[in-house]
Amino acid sequence: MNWLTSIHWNLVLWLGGALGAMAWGIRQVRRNGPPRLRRIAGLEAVDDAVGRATEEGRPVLYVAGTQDLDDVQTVASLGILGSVGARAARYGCELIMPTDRSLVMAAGREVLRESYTRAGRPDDFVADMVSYVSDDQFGFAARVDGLIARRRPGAVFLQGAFYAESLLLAEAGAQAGAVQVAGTAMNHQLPFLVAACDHVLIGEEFFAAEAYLSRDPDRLGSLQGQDLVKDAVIVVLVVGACLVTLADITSWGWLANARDLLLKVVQP
Amino acid sequence: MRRLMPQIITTVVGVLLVLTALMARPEDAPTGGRLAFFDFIDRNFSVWFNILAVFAFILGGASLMKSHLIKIVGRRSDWPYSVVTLVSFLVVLVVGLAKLGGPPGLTGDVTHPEAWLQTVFNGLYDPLMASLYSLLAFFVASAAYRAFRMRSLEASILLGSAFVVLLGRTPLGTWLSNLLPPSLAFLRIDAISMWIIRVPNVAGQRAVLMGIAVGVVALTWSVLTGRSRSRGGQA
Amino acid sequence: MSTSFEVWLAAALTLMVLSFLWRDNPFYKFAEHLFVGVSAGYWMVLGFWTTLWPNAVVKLVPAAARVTDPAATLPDREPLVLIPLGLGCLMLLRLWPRLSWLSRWPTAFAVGTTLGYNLVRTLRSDLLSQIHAAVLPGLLIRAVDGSVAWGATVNQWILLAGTVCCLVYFTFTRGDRGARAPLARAGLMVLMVAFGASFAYAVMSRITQLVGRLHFLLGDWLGIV
Amino acid sequence: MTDARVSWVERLGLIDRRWLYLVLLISVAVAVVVRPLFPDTPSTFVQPVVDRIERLEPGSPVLISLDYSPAAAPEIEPMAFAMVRHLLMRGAHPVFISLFPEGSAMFQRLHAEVLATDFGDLEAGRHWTNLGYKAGGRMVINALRQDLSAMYHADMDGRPLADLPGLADCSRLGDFSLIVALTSGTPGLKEWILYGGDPTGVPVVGGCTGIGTPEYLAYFPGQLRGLVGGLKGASEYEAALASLFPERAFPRRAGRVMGPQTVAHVVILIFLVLGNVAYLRGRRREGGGGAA
Repeated sequence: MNWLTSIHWNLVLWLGGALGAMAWGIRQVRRNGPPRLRRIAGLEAVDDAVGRATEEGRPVLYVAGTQDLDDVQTVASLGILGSVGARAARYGCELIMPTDRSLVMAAGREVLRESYTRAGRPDDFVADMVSYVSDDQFGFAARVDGLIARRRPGAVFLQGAFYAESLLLAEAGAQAGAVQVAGTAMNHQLPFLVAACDHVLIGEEFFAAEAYLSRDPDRLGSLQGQDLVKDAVIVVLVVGACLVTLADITSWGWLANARDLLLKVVQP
Repeated sequence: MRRLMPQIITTVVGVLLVLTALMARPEDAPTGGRLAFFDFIDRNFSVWFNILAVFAFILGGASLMKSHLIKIVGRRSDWPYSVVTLVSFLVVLVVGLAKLGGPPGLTGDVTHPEAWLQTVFNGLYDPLMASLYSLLAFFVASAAYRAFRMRSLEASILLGSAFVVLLGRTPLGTWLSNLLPPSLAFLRIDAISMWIIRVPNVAGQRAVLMGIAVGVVALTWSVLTGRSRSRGGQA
Repeated sequence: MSTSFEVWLAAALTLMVLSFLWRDNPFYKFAEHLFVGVSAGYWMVLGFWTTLWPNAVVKLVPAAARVTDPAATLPDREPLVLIPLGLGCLMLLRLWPRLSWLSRWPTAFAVGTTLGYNLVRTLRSDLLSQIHAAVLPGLLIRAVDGSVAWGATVNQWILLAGTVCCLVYFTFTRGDRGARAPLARAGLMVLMVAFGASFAYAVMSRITQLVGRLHFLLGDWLGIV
Repeated sequence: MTDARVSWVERLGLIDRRWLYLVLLISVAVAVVVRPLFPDTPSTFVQPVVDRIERLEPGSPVLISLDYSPAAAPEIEPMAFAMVRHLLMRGAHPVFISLFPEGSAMFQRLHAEVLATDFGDLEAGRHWTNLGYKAGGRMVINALRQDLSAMYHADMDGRPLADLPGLADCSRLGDFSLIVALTSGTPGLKEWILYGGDPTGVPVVGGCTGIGTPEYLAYFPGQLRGLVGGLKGASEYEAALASLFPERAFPRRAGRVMGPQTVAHVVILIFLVLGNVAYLRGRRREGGGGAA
């Protein structure tokens, strides 16, 4: 049958392997509880930053990116907002959250109401903590900059999808002397944020942070499965490079065969 | 029904296309028999998607009108600017859909050099977009001065690498490097900047790409199996 | 100095946008809102005439081809385009809250198509190809005289080691003790060097855009250059 | 004495950002007016593009995707113009399409400055073809891979594909000799690699903004055969073209911009250094350089 020969077998192998690894990870977490997680410095900084702002009697400012709710990064950011809000509530620290989309404003209020309730301080929650500023990109940034200059927050969180406005926001925070914790998966903005902020959740760390905080077993399990795939990639890279090199400088036939087999497995 | 049907559509379409990509070899001569079905899917789904993409533009325009109309009617703050958005949107729409200017009637290309839409492009769209982006050069300059700090080892490495590449990719870097004696040629700033781009940069970018690829597999699986909305394990 | 209306209009708008550098002001806001309206209209018009008309309307009603080109040969009718057209109409229902649930169907189709095409392509091009590109002979021989090119060889291994370290940095569920910690740390440093390069290239792009605008103002408009 | 200097440094740190804007603006404007021209040579990533186009057989169809918007035009247009000039000088047949709505307008500029000016004797449809913009991004590439006529029925002047002599042997993506993706974002070069080059085996070369360059280099040289990155890349390409065809004396747009570009780089580097000097001094004074 010609259709059997026309299957990309190595792709099937990788795809099946990856899916299997994730299924295994999820089962593992459901059975044995969460895995040992690597500490993410940017995530641990959340606590310190809120604590420092409280000590100095300055507010905490949170920006959940500048995209709407249909962006995964905004959704991930709201997860992080929940834990920042819970800490602010526990310490009795004021939290300000300007938004540039009305939907994000509504969602932000819901998240904070829940965190304040869970922290046992439902009365401290005021809907006005979350405000709608403006839809336009630089207009939003300019007005948030004004807010930062006036209120001088002790901690600034820039978590979510940012475009060019990230620079304006981070600069204002740096000028105000705030501890800045950023997190984004926007590759183009990451370098600027790393240079201008104290801590940054880089790309995948940003998404993993949500799994860390939500403790959702499926998320953590999927994370564990993905790590297994990455380990496999590392092994293939190291073994592969050694194999290719050895096959090149020796004349052993079996080495050359092994190399050819490996290259076939990773043939794109 | 409201929840199930979209999930079924996503899953069926997604799984069929994954199978198609795994099985069909479209670069070979057109296949017959069992593979004809996959060829059909491969060919048509992307064309259909492209038609849907235009509806997304239409929807975007309509939601834009809706949200700005609400602002105008409710006399929200800055509502006069919403009038600007609304009017400019409608004017461009009429100019473009009626193909005003250029070849007679509805014939010819809408971007014909004499069509009014091209004037809209040259006089409005192009300068506005280019100017909005040129603001960023200023923002970078001021952030370079006031925010980009060597506050940690990581930030210092980043700024150091940026410094070398920024200098090395200009004639100034080449000129400075030419001052070095030949025995110190490995210190040439243009050579170092090239090395940064070719070695550590590629290593980093490659790892990021691989990581994202693994993430895509996880995301696709969770969406296609309908787990993406589940909380706490049970769908 | 230019005598073209288009150029004067463009120059005025450029100055309005640049006035933001002084502070947020009505001129800037006017320009930004104008841009939102113009770009939405522009994209919609082009989408209509370049994609919707030839690929949907003409395929459904072949005679429509004559509207844009009186001499066109009429193509065959393809009733199957009713499927995407129907889905497209459902998409527009999002504007009516009571029926907006139906707009999930076309979204579901779009999500399924994107993910379905994306999965295998990404696996191939971003995972397998990248592995393939990374697994290269670790001893490079010069073609000319058969000697070992030590510089290129060392770079090859640094590249591989850097990639591995970054991958270790991006694993989360293995704890942070043992041999992984220093590797992850090294990976973070490699990432920082890479980000430095991205940073520099992004700055370059921004500056080119600024130079382009100044070129327009000083050259096309004022005629100084 | 020390105190006076510290306060001077401190004052530097508090300077209003508008002064910084002004410094940048004036220095770049002066350089734009003076316009120095620097010599340039193709780098490791640009040379393969030049070589590949040099090796093309006359008449080879080359797909050129104009996926950029006015914001990126200052970077992409110089390289686009140089590459199209090179292709036409070598007798290749460029076929223009676009995945960006603005692509059609970008083609008009390319037509005005290159096709109509330098190659007025060449004929649309025979020596080059413009197919125009289609919505759908990567799915357009996917459709073209199957069949050009799935998305395009005629060129932008309304001639049916079958009547175009230049496209006689070209019915799908795999029939092209080369894909040239000129990119300022998504969809763009990455999509052309993933959906165009990888599945069909047609070599892909690219031109992109500075921002995209570091990321796309991960695909070089396997999946991406050459990359003209940012203004510097464009300037290198123009220099290569000038040495290949000295008799034509094509304009060097990017080369001319490298002067103002260099000035701006230096201004930003100075800002970076000054800002950090002020920061490090302030920190040393605060707590002996301890953790901050």
